[in-house]
Amino acid sequence: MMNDQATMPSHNKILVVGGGIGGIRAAMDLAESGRNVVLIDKSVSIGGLITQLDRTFPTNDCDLCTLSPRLSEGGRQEHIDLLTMTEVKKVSGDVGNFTVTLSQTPRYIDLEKCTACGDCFKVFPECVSFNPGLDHRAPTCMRYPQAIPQAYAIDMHKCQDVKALENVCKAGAILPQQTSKEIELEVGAVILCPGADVFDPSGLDHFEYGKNPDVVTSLEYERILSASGPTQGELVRPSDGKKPEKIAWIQCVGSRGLQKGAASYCSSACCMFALKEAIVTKERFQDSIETTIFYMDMRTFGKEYEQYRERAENEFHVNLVRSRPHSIVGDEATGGLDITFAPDDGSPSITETFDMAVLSTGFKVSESVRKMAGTMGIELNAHDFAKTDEFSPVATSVPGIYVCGLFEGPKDIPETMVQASAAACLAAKATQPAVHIDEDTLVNLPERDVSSEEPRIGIFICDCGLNIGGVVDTQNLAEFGKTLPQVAVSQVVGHGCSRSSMDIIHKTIVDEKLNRVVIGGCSPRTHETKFQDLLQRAGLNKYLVEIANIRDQDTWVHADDPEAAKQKARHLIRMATSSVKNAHPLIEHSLPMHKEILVVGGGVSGMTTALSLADQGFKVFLAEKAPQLGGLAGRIKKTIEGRDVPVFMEALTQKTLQHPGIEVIFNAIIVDHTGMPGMFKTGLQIAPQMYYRQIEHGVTILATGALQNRPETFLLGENPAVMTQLDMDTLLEEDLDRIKAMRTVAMIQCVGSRCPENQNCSRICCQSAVKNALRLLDINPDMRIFVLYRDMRTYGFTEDYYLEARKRGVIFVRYEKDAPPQVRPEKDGIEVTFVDPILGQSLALSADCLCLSTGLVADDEASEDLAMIFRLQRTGEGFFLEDHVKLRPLDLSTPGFFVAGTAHSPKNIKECIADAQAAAGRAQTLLAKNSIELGAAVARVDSNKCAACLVCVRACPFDIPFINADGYSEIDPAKCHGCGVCAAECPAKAIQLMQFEDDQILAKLDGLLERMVA
Amino acid sequence: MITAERKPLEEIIDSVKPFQRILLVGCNECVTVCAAGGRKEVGILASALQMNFMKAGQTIDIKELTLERQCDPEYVEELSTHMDQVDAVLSMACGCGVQEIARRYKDKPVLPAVNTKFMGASERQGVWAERCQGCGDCLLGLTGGICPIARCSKRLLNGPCGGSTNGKCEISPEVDCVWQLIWDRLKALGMEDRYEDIMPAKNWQTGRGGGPRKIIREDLAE
Amino acid sequence: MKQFEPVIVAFCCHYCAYTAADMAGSKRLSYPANVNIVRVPCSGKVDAIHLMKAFEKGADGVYVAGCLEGDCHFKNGNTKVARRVAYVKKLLDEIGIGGERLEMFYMSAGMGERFARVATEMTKKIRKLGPNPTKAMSTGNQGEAVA
Amino acid sequence: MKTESTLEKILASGNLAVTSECGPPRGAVPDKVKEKAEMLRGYVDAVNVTDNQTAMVRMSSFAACVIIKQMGMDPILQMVTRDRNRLAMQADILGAYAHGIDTMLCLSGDHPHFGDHPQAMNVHDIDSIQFVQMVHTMREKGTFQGGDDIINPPKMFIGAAANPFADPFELRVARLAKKAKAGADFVQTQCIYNLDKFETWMKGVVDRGLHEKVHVLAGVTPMKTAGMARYMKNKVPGMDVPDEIVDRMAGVPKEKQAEEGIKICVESIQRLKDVEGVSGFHIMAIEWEQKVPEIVKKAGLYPRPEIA
Amino acid sequence: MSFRKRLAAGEFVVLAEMNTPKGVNISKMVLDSRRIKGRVDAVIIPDMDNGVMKMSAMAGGVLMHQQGVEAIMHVYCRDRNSMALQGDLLASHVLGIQNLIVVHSEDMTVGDHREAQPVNELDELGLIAAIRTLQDGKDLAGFELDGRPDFTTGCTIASYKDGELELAEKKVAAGAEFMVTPPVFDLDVFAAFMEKAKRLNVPVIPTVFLIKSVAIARYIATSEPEANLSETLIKRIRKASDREMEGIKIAGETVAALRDMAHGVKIQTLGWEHRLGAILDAAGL
Repeated sequence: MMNDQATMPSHNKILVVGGGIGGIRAAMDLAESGRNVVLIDKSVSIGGLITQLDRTFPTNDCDLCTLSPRLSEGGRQEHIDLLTMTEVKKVSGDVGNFTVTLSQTPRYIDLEKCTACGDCFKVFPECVSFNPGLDHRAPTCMRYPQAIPQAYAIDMHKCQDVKALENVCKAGAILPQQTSKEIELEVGAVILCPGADVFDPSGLDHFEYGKNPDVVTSLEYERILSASGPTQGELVRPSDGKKPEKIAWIQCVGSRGLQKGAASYCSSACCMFALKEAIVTKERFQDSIETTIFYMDMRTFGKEYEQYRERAENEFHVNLVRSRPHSIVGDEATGGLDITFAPDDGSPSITETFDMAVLSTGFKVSESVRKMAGTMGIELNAHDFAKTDEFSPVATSVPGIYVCGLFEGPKDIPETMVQASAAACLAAKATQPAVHIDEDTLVNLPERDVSSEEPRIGIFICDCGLNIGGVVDTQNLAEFGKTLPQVAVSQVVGHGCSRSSMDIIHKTIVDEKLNRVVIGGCSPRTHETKFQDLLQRAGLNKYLVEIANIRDQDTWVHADDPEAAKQKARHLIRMATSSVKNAHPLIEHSLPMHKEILVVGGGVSGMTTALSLADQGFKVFLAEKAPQLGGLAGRIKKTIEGRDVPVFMEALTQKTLQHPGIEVIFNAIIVDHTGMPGMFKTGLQIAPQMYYRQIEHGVTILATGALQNRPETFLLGENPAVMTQLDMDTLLEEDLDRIKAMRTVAMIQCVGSRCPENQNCSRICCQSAVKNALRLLDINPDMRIFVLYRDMRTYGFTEDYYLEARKRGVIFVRYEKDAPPQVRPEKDGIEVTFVDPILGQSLALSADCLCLSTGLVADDEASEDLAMIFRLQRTGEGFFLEDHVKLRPLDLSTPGFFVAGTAHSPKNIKECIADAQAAAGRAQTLLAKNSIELGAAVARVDSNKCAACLVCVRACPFDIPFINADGYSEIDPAKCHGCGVCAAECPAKAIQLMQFEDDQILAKLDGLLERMVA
Repeated sequence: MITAERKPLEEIIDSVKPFQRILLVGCNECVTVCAAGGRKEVGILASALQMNFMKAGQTIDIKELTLERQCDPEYVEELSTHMDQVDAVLSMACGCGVQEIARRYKDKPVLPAVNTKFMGASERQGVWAERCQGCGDCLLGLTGGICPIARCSKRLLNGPCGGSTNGKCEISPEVDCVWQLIWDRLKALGMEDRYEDIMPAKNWQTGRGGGPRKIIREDLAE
Repeated sequence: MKQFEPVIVAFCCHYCAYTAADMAGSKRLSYPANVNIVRVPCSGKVDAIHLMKAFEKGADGVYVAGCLEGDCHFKNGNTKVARRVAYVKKLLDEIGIGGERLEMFYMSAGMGERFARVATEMTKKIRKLGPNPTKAMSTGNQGEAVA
Repeated sequence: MKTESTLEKILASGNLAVTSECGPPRGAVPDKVKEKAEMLRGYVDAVNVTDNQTAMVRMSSFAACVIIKQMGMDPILQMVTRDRNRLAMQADILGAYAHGIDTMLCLSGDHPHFGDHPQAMNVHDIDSIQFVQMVHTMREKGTFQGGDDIINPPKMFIGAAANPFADPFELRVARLAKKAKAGADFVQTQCIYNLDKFETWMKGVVDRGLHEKVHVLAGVTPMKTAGMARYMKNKVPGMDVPDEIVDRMAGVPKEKQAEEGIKICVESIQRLKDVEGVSGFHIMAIEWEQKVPEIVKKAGLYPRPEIA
Repeated sequence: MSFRKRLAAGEFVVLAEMNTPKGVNISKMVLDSRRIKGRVDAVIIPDMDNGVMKMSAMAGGVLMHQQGVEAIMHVYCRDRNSMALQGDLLASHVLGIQNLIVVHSEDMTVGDHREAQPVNELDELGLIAAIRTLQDGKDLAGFELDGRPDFTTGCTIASYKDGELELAEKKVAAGAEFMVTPPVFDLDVFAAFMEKAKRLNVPVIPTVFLIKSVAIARYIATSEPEANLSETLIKRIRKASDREMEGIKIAGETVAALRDMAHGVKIQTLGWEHRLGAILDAAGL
């Protein structure tokens, strides 16, 4: 069902539906690889669910900090056309040639003009659309402060006096006449990432949600924690504003079929979500707050998530109670919540009083998404999620339409990010890159050499539609600018970032032969690149501009004191002018890009990633250390859905071997590595003759896999009746007679996982056990199967198989970590003794076969060797360490390196394939470039001053500086991240951070404090 | 390397008070590495002095300069062009540098801005510790490469005194008992029996006991 | 006599405090205009010399604002600069400028309120401390410190 | 006999020796010395006279020894390497011996860091073992440390200190061996509270046969208060006071604590008497000399043997 | 002193392997050879080793000759018939190459020209005999030569396994004057071999192989148990903070140890010829 038949793409546009984190990722990946993207979202700004989160696990990062630069990136991508308040009405045509009809609801706001000043909201709060949160009103009606687009939206129906509303907007951005419009688009492919809704618990009587304000959903609780939320980050109880002392989380609300209307699947992310909320509660507010999580199975199956759970329990003392509370009843007398639950040891029900209860609500597909899928003719699965294939995880049933994120199945952020990049990779294949107009040569004037010129500074003051002009007299400010030394031009330019104003600035720079520019306007965070581009077009080096933030940091905050605002605006202009004098042209190093890719590892991930890239015309070197392809997946027979793995693998292998764009290098051992992203050189030794060969490549993808864990416990390797799940998988295909003869099979979970030797959860073993149990029953329906587990982690839709197994009589018995089952060899089998948690008694059973769920472990020796050669980071368990566990799960921290498959962490085949396609998608974004751009804000060492004291070597957070053969510190500009810590610590003042040189910073101080000198 | 530490500002301020024009000279060798007198420290001190005098409505003229090395006459010569414009030199080099400037510029007062401390090594970023006393007769070969002269509070050559507790010296729990270190090292090297030999009384003639020292390499000296 | 209006320099990390300042702007949270921001890529870029020079040039108060602990984009630039700030505070005490004129603050990008609060508190504090002593003699009296 | 030392004679006779100590006054008051020494008369075989103990300036040990000698008692001259270089030390030894002082204790001394002259130069020209060796060479070879012959060399009975409790513990026996090798005739140990650990050490000493080369006088100090016990436990380097001792002291009312301290001290002596290799006791009753007779009596060490 | 003379005098010879480029960029080869000029007695030039097409050894040998480095050229039977071999041998002599090693050639199927036609008209023994014949002034057809070539010719042995020595004995009988043996990872095993190899009565030159990574070591240990690469050695590299340097040190130590056991060494770096100097340093040469 892989729908990647070669079709000639005729359109180079791709439609991305949904502007959540996944949609943004897919759109950005596509845009960076040169595709034109139309990104639509039905709400007023993009960002989706994640913008409501306070911090994300397991790093507990502040999401706003990690996300906001990402969104502005999305906003300014040349190739991305962003349409908000827009939905898909119709899709027709085939892959490569879709016609899409979109409908856009009116915003009643001119995006070009709106400055997000908020005046409309101040006067007519009721007419401005807002995002419903826990409270009725967020402090600003933009969904979050860094909203893209930075504009409000009006709800015209609620507006009584349209004229007055229009008048309130100084920018004249309100368009009451706007109507819905239909847009027709021709696209080559569609990516669906509409996200999902969360379960609405108000229908559940026993939890009093909706009745009692102190019962909230986890997302609402998230808003309470958030600094940008209704309580501005204060933890207070909604009912009376008191600080809660005891908070309970109730898991699986709306998931695992527990309540009325609940879905049968597992929502996959809620356990970690609850743990995170509990930890943040303790960390941020008060350690004494009691936090209790009521759960069925603690499903922390992601990379290093198990350690997070351990920390929650042991360091933060979060109470984890294995139980399903049967009711929450508000206690009028105390104002508390009485939660009644039955402990899982069978003892009688307990009622405990809490101050707040958080319902961990699961995901579900919204009605509108289901409808949209219907119009597209996409097949849905039993749970209304887009149906995908295990071997083609992001392709829908309609060729050319791809899916990622929650609509594909409940999942966490990293998997969403992976699927987004995978979908981008596949969609890119269905389209051609946009005709690349080299803007540098077409639009830009040749860069002028200004090094010998005296500074001629041009100051341009933006009035920003009264945002600035309404508070300070911009004309007066411009006059002030003229009095500053070396200023040639100082003028007001209206709306600085509008096209017409940009043209004026452009012309003035050229006509007046300006060689430094100061913009008095809004924040450089959002507009610096825009003005840098302008300078470049006008023939000036882009680093000769300085922005004085007179809007966000002056007129917006000092509107109440115009005199002070005026003085400060002058300070800011003077600081910028003084600093820009010392700015010098910086060169962004650029080198030609090698478009070849080295893929290390020829398993399912390696082959898939190689094929994904080779299909797009890239040359791939696939280095495999074994004499054949296949890896670990080559040993698996069946997937949980019953798909035949060997058939799939054989086809994949043949395709890989026969692809003209792939050179498979067998018996390849990597021995050396040099270079930088875009021009790596890797040395291989090819066994058995040890022929040495060097490969030049632009990108490296590590798909080196993992090892099947075979710990020497439970008589594994000693007794023929003891085997791993992988052995059983083979046995099920190859020795039916032996299976048929078995009467009792025992399985033990978490063997060699979640233990001191390997703290990780191996993620795949619970589903493997369920898979094999069901297959055993298919062959031998009378077989007695016991699965001894600690937590059953059949996340997502695999929960259905767990349910089926239970229905079909598989007996699941939980054991405690410190009381593992005991085994003893018997004459024709094995005796397994375990403690029944309900009876509290030890039970013994005679099994014909003991199946150990041993999971996967990193190939420590091999990954360590590669990590040393490639200079990569690894986790404590020996897996490669990604750059950001959530947002950049496949990018390694060394640029140009990506990881796919089980080299990242244990995964099933479907996840590996998604990884592989995603890694290809990520690689593509680099490979689309023709040259390697190295930023200019890098540290530079003056070797004459350097004392080789090693301070920079020790201080650098990224280990970039080193003392070179000449005896002084050297900082590779390609690797420098530009933080400037080395420059600040250098005792010889031999290091300067370009763009933030000391003389620039001191000049700013001079500008500010000038009158002291005068 | 030679380590040093900036003198208390009060002392420096007192010493420069009589002068109007100061040449503040750093050194790009050891004192840079130990963050006592490199270009950066020169800048900070200049700024601090400036502010101190501005506070009283006075100004002081400070010229900042950092030499490659203050203990070599050729580098010190670089100061000559500035000498007629200054009243005094404030040196941030070790004592060697201060003396070298004093030797060359006989008519200018030279003031030290740092206290020269010891010959040491970087324990980690920002932490330097004494390692050598320059006794002129190295016995590290006998003590597992760890010097009891520089690092034992009592310069004991034959083992720890009775005050050694949990591997720390009796004078402070911040100070390692060097004999604990030596013993651990000897054990690691399988050289425990070394300890049993009595180390004879040290001949201090090769050290300061013999008066000011000089090294003359006949093949190099002119 | 007019109230003394100090000049305060705030070195703000691009990723967090500077964004928080923008956020204070977009939320229209008012704070005293005395605070002037110098943007740095990471608070760890702020050198002890920058801090000293700011006072030498006449700033009445200076503060560095970096990311919350553990949130630094460059791992630990914020904790590094905090140590530097502590060191310079001591130095300022020694020369009689007063270490309390220099502070270190932490905030995340989302904390517009905190930015405004810090700016307000710092301004209040410096107002109370009066002008930078290096200016006291040259300007004669407090009131005229601001043009 | 190697020397004329009374202590040597007592030890040679096989009797358990008893020594105690007397800290000279911080002033030029000879009566104070006499007063303290008088309390000990008849109860101990020799009296240690400390040398600028705890790095505080006091009347010199040499002078105080002369006073005690004149009283007809036997002083032990303590000398530390901290304050004198090898010239001064040898000179003082000659002087002391000339005044009939024939027993001495060679120490490195407390660091001036803790004393009343922390600015003082820390001499440490030689260390304590080299010191022992030097005195031994003076006696046996009749030469100065520099190699020249001595006219009428001093025949000092040489003592040293041993701390069985300091770290590294495994070096402690070896260190005693080294002192024995250097020529120490006897050692006085650090105050013993942790008897188990002391016995472990002593076993090591006996296993190497060191007790036959050097006499070990076990050091004991009666505690006055629970506070003192705690202080010694936590603040005094190289001191090992087990929790049960502290608890025992703290377990009795304040007014009975002194009595309890004496009791503990006596019990310790009783137990240590039976430890192989222990040749006697050194009772350090700091500023509490008046209690020494009581301890000696209760411990069954009285009367002291008469040695001709 | 030339390789031949050193060999004859029983002096320890240090040889380094120097590969020809796949292509015509000879700069690395020239540069690498200059780095070790004077530090080794001769360099060995493999000829399309492993079935990978590269610049021919003869050209490489001449190039080395031009750099003033004595060369030892590989000759083998896979790619050339007896005519071509004889012609090339005569040419080599004329161009200044004095030393040959007759090697076994890898199967065509392992190389990069899997479809090429293997020749194998002669075998190793035959080739050694042919060289002897040429030196005697005749070609293989029996015709007189106008001027005789002169070579010092060596042979190889495939492994340290039993049975290989018998084969080598035949090669020596056919005219081989020295013998190059496979990489040595275990000195004891090699010492035992040397004991047995005495009877051949020719100089034995073992190979010292530069281990570049743990993966290489692991590969050799698992796939070639007869190479006797021990777990201890792997651990030693794994524990090293600089694995590259550790590999070099190990190679250097092996070279040093072999000085007392063999008649010379061949240092094989396979692509890392720029590190030869470091190995020689580590060996104390």
